[in-house]
Amino acid sequence: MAEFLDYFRKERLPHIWCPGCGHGTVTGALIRAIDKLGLDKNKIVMVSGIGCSSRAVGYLDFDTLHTTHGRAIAFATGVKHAKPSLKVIVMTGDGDCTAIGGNHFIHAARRNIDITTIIMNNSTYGMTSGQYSPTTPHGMLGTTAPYGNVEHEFDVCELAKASGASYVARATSFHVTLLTDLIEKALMNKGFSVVEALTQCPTYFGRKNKIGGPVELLNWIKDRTVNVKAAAALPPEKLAGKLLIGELYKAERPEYCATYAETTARVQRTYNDYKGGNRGCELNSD
Amino acid sequence: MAEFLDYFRKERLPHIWCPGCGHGTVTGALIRAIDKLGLDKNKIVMVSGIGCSSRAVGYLDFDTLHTTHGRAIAFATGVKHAKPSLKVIVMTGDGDCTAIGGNHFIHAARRNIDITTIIMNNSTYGMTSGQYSPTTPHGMLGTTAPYGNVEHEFDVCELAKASGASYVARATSFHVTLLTDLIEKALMNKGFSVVEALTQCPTYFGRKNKIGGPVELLNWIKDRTVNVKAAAALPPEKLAGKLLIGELYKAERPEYCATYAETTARVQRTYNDYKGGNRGCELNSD
Amino acid sequence: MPKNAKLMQGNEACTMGAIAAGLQFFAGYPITPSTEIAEMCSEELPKFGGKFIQMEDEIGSIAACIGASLTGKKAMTATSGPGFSLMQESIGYASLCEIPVVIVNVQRMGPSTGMPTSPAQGDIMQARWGTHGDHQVIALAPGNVKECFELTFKAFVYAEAYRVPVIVLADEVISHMREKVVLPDPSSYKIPMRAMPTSPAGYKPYGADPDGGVPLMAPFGQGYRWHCTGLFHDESGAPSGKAAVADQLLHRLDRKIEKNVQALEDYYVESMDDCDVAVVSFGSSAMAALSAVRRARKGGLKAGMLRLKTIWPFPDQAIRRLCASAKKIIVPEMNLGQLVLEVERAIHGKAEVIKLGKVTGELFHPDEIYKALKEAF
Amino acid sequence: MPKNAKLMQGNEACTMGAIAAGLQFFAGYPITPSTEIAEMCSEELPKFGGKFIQMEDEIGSIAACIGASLTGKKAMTATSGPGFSLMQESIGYASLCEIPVVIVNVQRMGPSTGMPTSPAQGDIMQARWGTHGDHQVIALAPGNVKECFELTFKAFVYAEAYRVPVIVLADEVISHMREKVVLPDPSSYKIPMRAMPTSPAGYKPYGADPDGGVPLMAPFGQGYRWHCTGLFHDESGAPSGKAAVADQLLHRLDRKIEKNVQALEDYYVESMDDCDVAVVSFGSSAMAALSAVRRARKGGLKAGMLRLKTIWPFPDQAIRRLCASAKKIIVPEMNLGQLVLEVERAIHGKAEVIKLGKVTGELFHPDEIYKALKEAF
Amino acid sequence: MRTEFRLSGSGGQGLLLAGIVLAEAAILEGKNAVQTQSYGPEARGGSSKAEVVISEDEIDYPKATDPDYLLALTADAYKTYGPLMNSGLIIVDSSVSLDAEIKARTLSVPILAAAADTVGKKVTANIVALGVLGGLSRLATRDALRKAVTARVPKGTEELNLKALDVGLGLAAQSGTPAGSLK
Amino acid sequence: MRTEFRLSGSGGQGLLLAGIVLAEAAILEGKNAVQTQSYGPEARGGSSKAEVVISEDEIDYPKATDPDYLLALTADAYKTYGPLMNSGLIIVDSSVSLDAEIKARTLSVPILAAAADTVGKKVTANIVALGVLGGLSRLATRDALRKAVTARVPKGTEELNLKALDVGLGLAAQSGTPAGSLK
Amino acid sequence: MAKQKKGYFHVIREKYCKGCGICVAFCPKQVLVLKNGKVFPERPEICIGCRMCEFRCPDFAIEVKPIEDTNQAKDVNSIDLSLPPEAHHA
Amino acid sequence: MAKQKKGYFHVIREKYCKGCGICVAFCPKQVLVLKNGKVFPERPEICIGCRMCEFRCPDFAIEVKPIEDTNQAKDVNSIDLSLPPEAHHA
Ligand SMILES: Cc1ncc(C[n+]2csc(CCOP(=O)(O)OP(=O)(O)O)c2C)c(N)n1
Ligand SMILES: Cc1ncc(C[n+]2csc(CCOP(=O)(O)OP(=O)(O)O)c2C)c(N)n1
Ligand code: SF4
Ligand code: SF4
Ligand code: SF4
Ligand code: SF4
Ligand code: SF4
Ligand code: SF4
Ligand SMILES: [Mg+2]
Ligand SMILES: [Mg+2]
Repeated sequence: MAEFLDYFRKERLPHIWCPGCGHGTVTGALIRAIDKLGLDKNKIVMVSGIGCSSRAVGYLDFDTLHTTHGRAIAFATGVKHAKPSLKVIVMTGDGDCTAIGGNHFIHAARRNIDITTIIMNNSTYGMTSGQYSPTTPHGMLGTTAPYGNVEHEFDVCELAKASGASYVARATSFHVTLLTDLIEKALMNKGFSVVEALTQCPTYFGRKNKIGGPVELLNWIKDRTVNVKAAAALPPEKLAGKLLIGELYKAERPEYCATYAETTARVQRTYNDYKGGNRGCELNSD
Repeated sequence: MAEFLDYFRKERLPHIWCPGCGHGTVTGALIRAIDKLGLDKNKIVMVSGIGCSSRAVGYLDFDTLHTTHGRAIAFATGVKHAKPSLKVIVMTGDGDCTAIGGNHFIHAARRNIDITTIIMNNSTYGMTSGQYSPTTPHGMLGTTAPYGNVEHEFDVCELAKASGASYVARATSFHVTLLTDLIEKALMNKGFSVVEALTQCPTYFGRKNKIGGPVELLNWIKDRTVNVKAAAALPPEKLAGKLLIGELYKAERPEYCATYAETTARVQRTYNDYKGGNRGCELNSD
Repeated sequence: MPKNAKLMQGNEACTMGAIAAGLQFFAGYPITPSTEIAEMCSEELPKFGGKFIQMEDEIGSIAACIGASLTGKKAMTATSGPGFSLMQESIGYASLCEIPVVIVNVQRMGPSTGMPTSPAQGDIMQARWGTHGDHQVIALAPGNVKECFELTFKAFVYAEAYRVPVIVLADEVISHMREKVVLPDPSSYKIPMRAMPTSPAGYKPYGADPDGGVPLMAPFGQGYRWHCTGLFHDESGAPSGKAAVADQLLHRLDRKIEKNVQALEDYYVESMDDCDVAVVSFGSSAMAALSAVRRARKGGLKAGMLRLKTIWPFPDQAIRRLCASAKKIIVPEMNLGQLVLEVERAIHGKAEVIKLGKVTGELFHPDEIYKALKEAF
Repeated sequence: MPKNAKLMQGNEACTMGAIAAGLQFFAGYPITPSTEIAEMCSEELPKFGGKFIQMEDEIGSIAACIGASLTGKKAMTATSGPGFSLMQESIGYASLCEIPVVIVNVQRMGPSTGMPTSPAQGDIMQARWGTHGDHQVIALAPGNVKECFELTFKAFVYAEAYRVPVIVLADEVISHMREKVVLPDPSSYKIPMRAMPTSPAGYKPYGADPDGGVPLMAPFGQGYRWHCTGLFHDESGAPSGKAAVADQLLHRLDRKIEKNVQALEDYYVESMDDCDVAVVSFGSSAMAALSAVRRARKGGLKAGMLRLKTIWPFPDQAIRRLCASAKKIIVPEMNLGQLVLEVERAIHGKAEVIKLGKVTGELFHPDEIYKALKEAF
Repeated sequence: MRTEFRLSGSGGQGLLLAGIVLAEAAILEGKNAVQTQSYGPEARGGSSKAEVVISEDEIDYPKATDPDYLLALTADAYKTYGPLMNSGLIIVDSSVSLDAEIKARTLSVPILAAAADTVGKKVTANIVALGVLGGLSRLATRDALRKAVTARVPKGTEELNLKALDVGLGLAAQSGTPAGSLK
Repeated sequence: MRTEFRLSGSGGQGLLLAGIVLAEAAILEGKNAVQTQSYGPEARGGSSKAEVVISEDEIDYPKATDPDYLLALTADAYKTYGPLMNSGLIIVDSSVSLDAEIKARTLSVPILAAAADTVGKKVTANIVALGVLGGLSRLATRDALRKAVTARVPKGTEELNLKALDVGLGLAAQSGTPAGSLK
Repeated sequence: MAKQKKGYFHVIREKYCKGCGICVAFCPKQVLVLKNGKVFPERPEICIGCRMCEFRCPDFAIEVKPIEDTNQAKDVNSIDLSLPPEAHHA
Repeated sequence: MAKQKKGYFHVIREKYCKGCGICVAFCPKQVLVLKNGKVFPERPEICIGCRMCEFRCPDFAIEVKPIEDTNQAKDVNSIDLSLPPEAHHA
C-alpha cells in the first residue's frame, strides 16, 4: 500500500473545506478504496463539476478535470468514450449531480457507461452558502427556504436505478468503512456505478437547521439511516423516513463502450475509399 | 359534450403530420378526455417543446405555449406556480421530454407539481428525420444508429415514478380507449401526472427499421405491450422485453403549489414595512 | 435622516426595486454574486402574495419566468455569468415572443468559473449578442446602490412597455456594497402596467404597427386562447414559413427598440461640455473614473465624465453629441475592452478612443484612471 | 474529371474535412440544418477507429468533446443556433482551459426556433460574444462546398495550434447545397498535430510565454497527472484568486489570438484594388454579392468584392487596407446587420458603410445587391 | 454557359435525387454543377423544390435566377413556379392541365404514366423525369447519366432505374420544344 | 470630509457586521456611508476584510484608497494590511506583536481580551472593536451606535452587544493616539 | 319500445384524410375501404358503432354517429358546418 | 510467539487539523482530546487501533500506526517527511 498522502497534491494541502466538513472524509474513503484495488494512478481520470464537493479533484494527484457546474458526467463521458482504457471517476455534489446535472446523470446511467460516480450529498448547496437542494428533506431550512423547504427530496439511489445504473449503493461519512467498501465495489463494477455518500455541511446546513456542529450533524445523519441488511428484519414503522445504506442494487448489464466497440468492430476502411453519400434531409425541420 | 373539432383551431387543420403519424391519435385522445371531464377551455394552458409531437398545441384552441426544445415542463412550472388555478398540460415527445428535457421532467416529478404530461413516444426524433432517441430500443436503426442502436432505452414510467410523480400510466395509439381513460385519470390527479403514449412514426422509425407502414407499425407497438392487469397472471418469460400498459403507479403525495401556499400563508405584510435585511455572503464562492 | 433612508446592499436594493415595480414571480438558481436576490425573494415575495421557486438550473429559471409572465405576472430572475450563458436560448425566445421578463446579471470574473467572487464587467457584449439570431434587448447598468433600486424598477417599466427581456447588468462591487438609500414612497411612483386587450373578440396577439409597434398582451387563462410560439409567427400567432412574415416580424422587433433609442437613453454626465478628454464608463468602474475626473478638473485638466446607465440599445448619437468637444475618449472597464468597441464604432473616427481594460478581479483604483487621463492630455 | 471529384453536400464536405484532419471523436445532438454531419460521423467515424456519441443535449455534446480532447483526440461537434446558444457556457470553459475543439454552427433563421430550415447568418456576433467574460475564438465562414472541407480542416489546424475552440460558421445554403469538390490526396497535406510535452518531469500545464504563448498539452492517461480547471489558474494549473495570475492568464489568452490576427486572416478578393464601392460579405450572401459585383464591373462600375473567410478575429487592418480606395462599403448579410458593425468600427469613418440586411429566410438574389451597388455609385 | 433547372413536385416524388443525379452526370462530363433545394415543414407531404445549375465556368451563385428548365410534376407545382418562368422551358406531366398564360412555353410529357406503365413502377417517375431533362438539355450524355444513376439509386434498383432513364430519354426525343420556349 | 476604515481579521470574527453597523450609525447621524468587503474562497476560515467610507459629501469611490483607520484583529491581518498604511491609525489587538516599521502608528488595544473577560463572550469582539473605532473616530455618537447595534445584531443578544459597545468605547477613551498617526 | 338495431353513419372529412389506412385495417367489421387515397365507408350498414376508427384516426377525418332519426342522418349541415370540402357518407 | 497486546501511535498533522472534534467524539476509547484547537492523543496506550479517527478525519490530519518496534515509533522521518510544521505523538 502506498502512503495515503501520496495520492494527494500535497502542496495544495491543507484543503480549504470548513472544519468538520464531510467532503474530506468521503475523499479519504475513495482514496483508500483506490489504494486497496491497487489502481494505476496514471490511468485514473477524476472529473468534477462545481461545488465544495467538486473541489476534491484539485487535491488529488491524478489527471483531474474540474469542469462547469453540473456537467462533470458529460465531460467524463467524453473522456471515457474517447479512451475506454482509463478509469474514470466523477466526484460530485447533490446540487452538481442532481440539480443542474440531473440530466447527464440519468443518461449516463441509462447508457451504463463505465464511470464511477461518488455523490457527496450534504443536502445543500454548500458553496453558495446554504440554499436548499433537491436532496434537502422537506420542511428543513435553507437560505432560500426561510419558511421550511416546500419541496421533497429525490431518492438519488432510486433515480439511478430507474435510469439504468448497474451498481447503486449508499453510505455516509459516519459509516466510513462501509463507504470505502462500497466505493471499492463500485470501482470494480464495469458499468455506471453510483455511490451516494451522505455527508455533513456544518457551516450552512447544520447551522441553519440548528443541528449543531460536525459531531451532532454526523449523529443526525447516522440516525437518518438504516443498513439495508438490518432493514430486512425491521417492521415498516421503524423504516419510515429512513434512508437505507449498503449495497442497494447491482445488475449485469452491457456496458456502453464495450457495446460500441462490438457494434462497430466490423466496419473498417481507409479515408481514400470514401465514396460520398447521398444524404437527404428533405423533411428536416425545427 | 362539445363537438370534437370545437377544441381545435380549425383554420389550421388539416395538420401537417405525416399520413399515419400517431401524434394526431394521441391528441384526439387527450381532447376526448378533456371533453369528458368538461374542463373549462379558458382555464387550460397547453405547453409543448419542439418536435413533431410538440406541434400538437398549435392546433388546439386553448391558451397554448410552444416553447424551446426540452423546456416545456419548466415553462409549464412557471405558468402553474404563478397561477395555480389553471389546468396545465404538457404535450411532449420522447426526445423533448427525456433527452434534452430530462432534467425538468424529473424535477417536476420530484416537486409533484400539478401538471399533466403526455409523452408521445415514437422512439425517435421524428422532426429531425429519425435519429435514435433515449427510448429507441437497443439494436434498432436510426439515422445516427446506422449499425444498430448501441444504447439502451429508458423505462420512462419507472423514471417518472422514481422521481416522485404521483400518477404514472402508459398506453399506445393502438389502445386508444385505454389511453383516453388514463389521460382522464391523469387529469384528475392533483400532482405531477405522466401518461406515456407509445406511438408511431411511420416516416422515419417505421421506414428505417423496415417495419412497414402505419398499420404494421401499430401492430408492432401493440405486440411490444402487455396490459398490466393481464401481466399479473403471466409467467415472466412472457413478459420479457414487453412494456406494461395501464395504470402503473398512483400515490397520494402533497402537491407543490398547495404546499407552497400553506407554507407561506402565514407571512403577509406590506411593502412599507420593509425593514431591510443584513445578508452576508461572506463565504460565497463559485 | 429621511424616514426611508436605509443602509442597503446592492442586491437588496435591486430586489426592493423589483418588488416596488410589482414583482410577483421569481425563479432562480443560486450563483455568486447574485444569490442574495434569490434569498431575499424567497423571504419577501410571499409576503406580498408573490411566488418564489428555486429551479433545477438557470435554463429552467428563465423558462419558468417566461411561463409566469404569460399569466400576467411580473417575473424576474437573477444570475451571474455561467447562468447567464445558460439562459441565452430562452432569452431569445422571450425576445421573439415578446414576453416581458427582467434578468439581473451580477457580473463576476469570467470566462467560465473564472474568479467567481471577484467583480468584472465582461458580459456587456454577451448581453447584446448572447443568443442566436438577431434580437434586441434593453440592458441597464446601475452605478451605485440607489440605482440598483431605480434601474431594476425601470427594467420592469421597459419590459412591460416594450415587451422585451430587460437585463440589469450589475457587477459584484455594486451588488455587494452597502450604501445609504432613500426608498421612495410607494405613492410617489406609478407601478408599470402591461398594456392588455379588453376583449377576446378579434384579438390578434401579434397585431401591431409594423414600424416598431408593441402588440397588446393577453394573460393566459382569461379566454383569449392565443398561441405563443418561438417559430416565426404572423399577427394571429400562427407559425409561418413565409418570407414576408419573417421580414415584417423581425423588422418590427428591431424597430421597437431602434426607434426608441433616444427615449431609452440614460446616463450621468459631469463636465462634458468643454472637455478635451472624456471618460466613458459604467457600473463600478465609473465610480473610480468619476473620482479621477474630479481630481483632474481640480487640477485644471478639462476632463469629462459620461457614465452610461442604458448600455443597450447603445446610444450612438448621444455618444457623438456628448463627446463632441473631446479629442480623446478613455473607456475604463473591467474587461479586455467591450464597451470601447461600441464607442469606437459610434465615434466614426472623430476622436481617438483609448481602451483601458482591467482584468485582475479588482475594482479600478482612481489613480489608474487619473494616470490614463494625465497621459491623454 | 479528376479522380477525386465528387458531388458533395456542404455538410458532407465538412465531415470529410474533419476526418481528413484526423477527427476521432464526435459528440452531438441532432438539429437542422447540421444533422447530416452527425449522421455521417455516426457512420464514418467508426470506420477510421473514431468514436461517435449522440448526447442527451448540446451542453452534454460540447462537454463530451472537451473531455475527449483532453485524452488527446481531435473532437468536433455540430449544431445550429439553439444548440449553439446552449453550448456557450462550455465554449467559455474550452477557451479558458485551452482545450482544442471544433464547433460547426450551421446557421439558420433565429432568434429562437425561428424558421428552422431557412438560411441565415445571424450568429456572427454570438460566435464572438456568446459566453460570459472575455474570451477569444476563431471563427471561419465557408463560402462554398469546397471551403466546407478546407475550412473545417483549417479549423482543426487552428484549434490544435492555438488551443482554442474554433467555430465553423456555415449556413443552411452552403451546408445543404451540393457542388463539385475535388478531395485532396491525403498525402498532399499535413494532419494537424497538437504540441505535446515529452516528459512529465517538470511539466507545467499552463507554462507559456505571457505574450500569447501556447502551453504544451499533455493527454490524460500518460502520467502527467495535471489539473484542468475552469477557475483561473497559474502555470501549474492550480486555481488561484490572485490578481496577478488573473491578469497574466487573461492577457495571454487574448494575445494568443490578437497577435496572430494577420496570420489568421483569410479572405477572397476580386477587383478591390481600384474599387469605388466595395462589397464586404461572407458565406452564402457573398455568392450573390460576387455575382452582382461581376455584373457591375462588366457594366463599367468600379465595384470590388471582399469575402471574409476568417470572421474572428476580425481583420481590422485588412479591411482598412483592402478597402482603401472605396468610398462606400456595402455589407450584405442575412441578418439585421452584424458584420457591418465591425466594418463600421474598423473603417474609422474613412468610408461610408452601408448595411444591407436580409431576414426573409431566403438567400440574397444577385439583383438585390446589384441594385444596392448601383445606388451607391 | 450557365444552365438552370428547377425540379418541382410533391414531397415524396424523389425530385431531389433526380436533381442530384443530374448534377453528378454533369460533373462526370467535366462540367461544374451545383444543386440546392428548399426545405420546410411543408415538405411533409407538401411541395418540394430542387434546383440544379450547370456550367462550364465557375458558378458564383448557386440558385436558379431565371431557370432554363422547369419541371413540374404536380398541378400545384405548375401553378406555383410556372408563372415565375421568364423564357425558359416548362415541362409538366401530362396529367396537369395547362395554364393559358404560359401554355406556349409548356411542354406536356406523360412522365407519370410512362413510369407506371412503361417502366412498371410509379416510383421511378423521378428518373424518367431526369431522362426527359437530360434529353432535352443535352448537358450530359446518356453514358454519364447512366453512371450517375447507377451510383446514386438504392442497391438492387439499378436496372429498373436505368430503364426509367431510357424511357425518359425516349420521351425527350419524341417531344419537340414548344413555340415560346427558346430563351 | 471623507473618512476611511478598513476592518481586518479572520473569517469568523464578524467584522463584516461591525462594518455594517458602523456605516449604519453614520447614516443615522445624517452622513453618507458606503460599506464594501472582499470575498473569496480564502474566506473559508481564512482572512477577511471589510471597508467603510463615511463622509458628509457624496461618496464617489466606495473603497478605501488611503485608510484613516485600520483595525487588525489578527497577526496575519496586521502583517498584510499594516504596511499598506500611509498616515492612518492602525489599531491592533494586544495579542498581536508589533512591527517595528509601523509601530509608531500602531495602537495596541486589548479587544479580544476585553470581549472574553469584561463582556464575558469572545464572540462580541467585533462589537468591542466597533466601539473602539467609533470612540476614536468620533464619527457617530454613542446613541447612534447603540441604535445601529440594536437593529443589526441577532435577536436576544442586544444587551450583551450594547455592553460590548460600551466596553469598546471605554477602551477608546483610555487610549491616546500614537505619535505617527495623525493624517 | 322494442330494442331496435341501431344504425350508424360516418362523417368523413376528405380534406383531412391522408389515407393512412389505419381505420380500414383495424375496423372490426371491415366497414371501411380506401378509395382514391381517402377513406370510404363501403358497408355502413354493418358498422357496430365501436368508434375505433374515429378514435384511432390521426387526422380527425372520420366520426361515427348513431342514426337517431333518418332526417338527421341526411342533414349534412347539422354535422359539420366548418369544413366545406368534405363528403358526408351515411 | 505468544500473542502480545499491540501498541499504536498517532501521526498528527497539526497544520492540517482544524479541530473539528470528530475524531475525539467518536473514538470508542476516548483516546483523543482537543488541545488548543488541535487533536492530541492523550491516552495512546488504550488505543485499540480501530483507525476510525483516521478514516473519519475530514482533514487527513491523523493516522494510526501499529508500534511494530520502538525504534520505528521514534523515527519521525520514516513517517511523514513532507510536512514540516506538524507534531508526531506516540
Ligand atoms: C451554471 C452555474 N450555476 C450556478 C453556479 C453556482 N454554484 C456553484 S456550486 C453550486 C451548488 C453546489 O452544490 P453541491 O453540488 O451540492 O456542492 P456542495 O457545495 O454542497 O458540496 C452552485 C449553485 C455555478 N457555478 N454555475
Ligand atoms: C436546442 C435544440 N436542439 C435541437 C433541436 C432540434 N430538434 C428539434 S425537435 C428534435 C427532436 C424531437 O424529438 P421528439 O421530442 O421525440 O419529437 P418527435 O419529432 O419525435 O415527435 C430535435 C433534436 C432544437 N430545435 N433545439
Ligand atoms: S460550506 Fe459546507 S460543504 Fe462547503 S466546505 Fe464548508 S462545510 Fe463543507
Ligand atoms: S416525421 Fe414521424 S413523428 Fe414526425 S410527423 Fe412524420 S410520422 Fe409523425
Ligand atoms: S385513419 Fe383517418 S386519415 Fe387514416 S385513412 Fe382512416 S380516415 Fe383517413
Ligand atoms: S365504428 Fe367500428 S365498426 Fe364502425 S366503421 Fe368504425 S371501426 Fe368499423
Ligand atoms: S484530527 Fe481531524 S477529525 Fe480530529 S479534530 Fe483534527 S481535523 Fe477533526
Ligand atoms: S484508532 Fe480507534 S481507538 Fe485509537 S484513537 Fe483512533 S478511534 Fe480511538
Ligand atoms: Mg451539496
Ligand atoms: Mg419522438
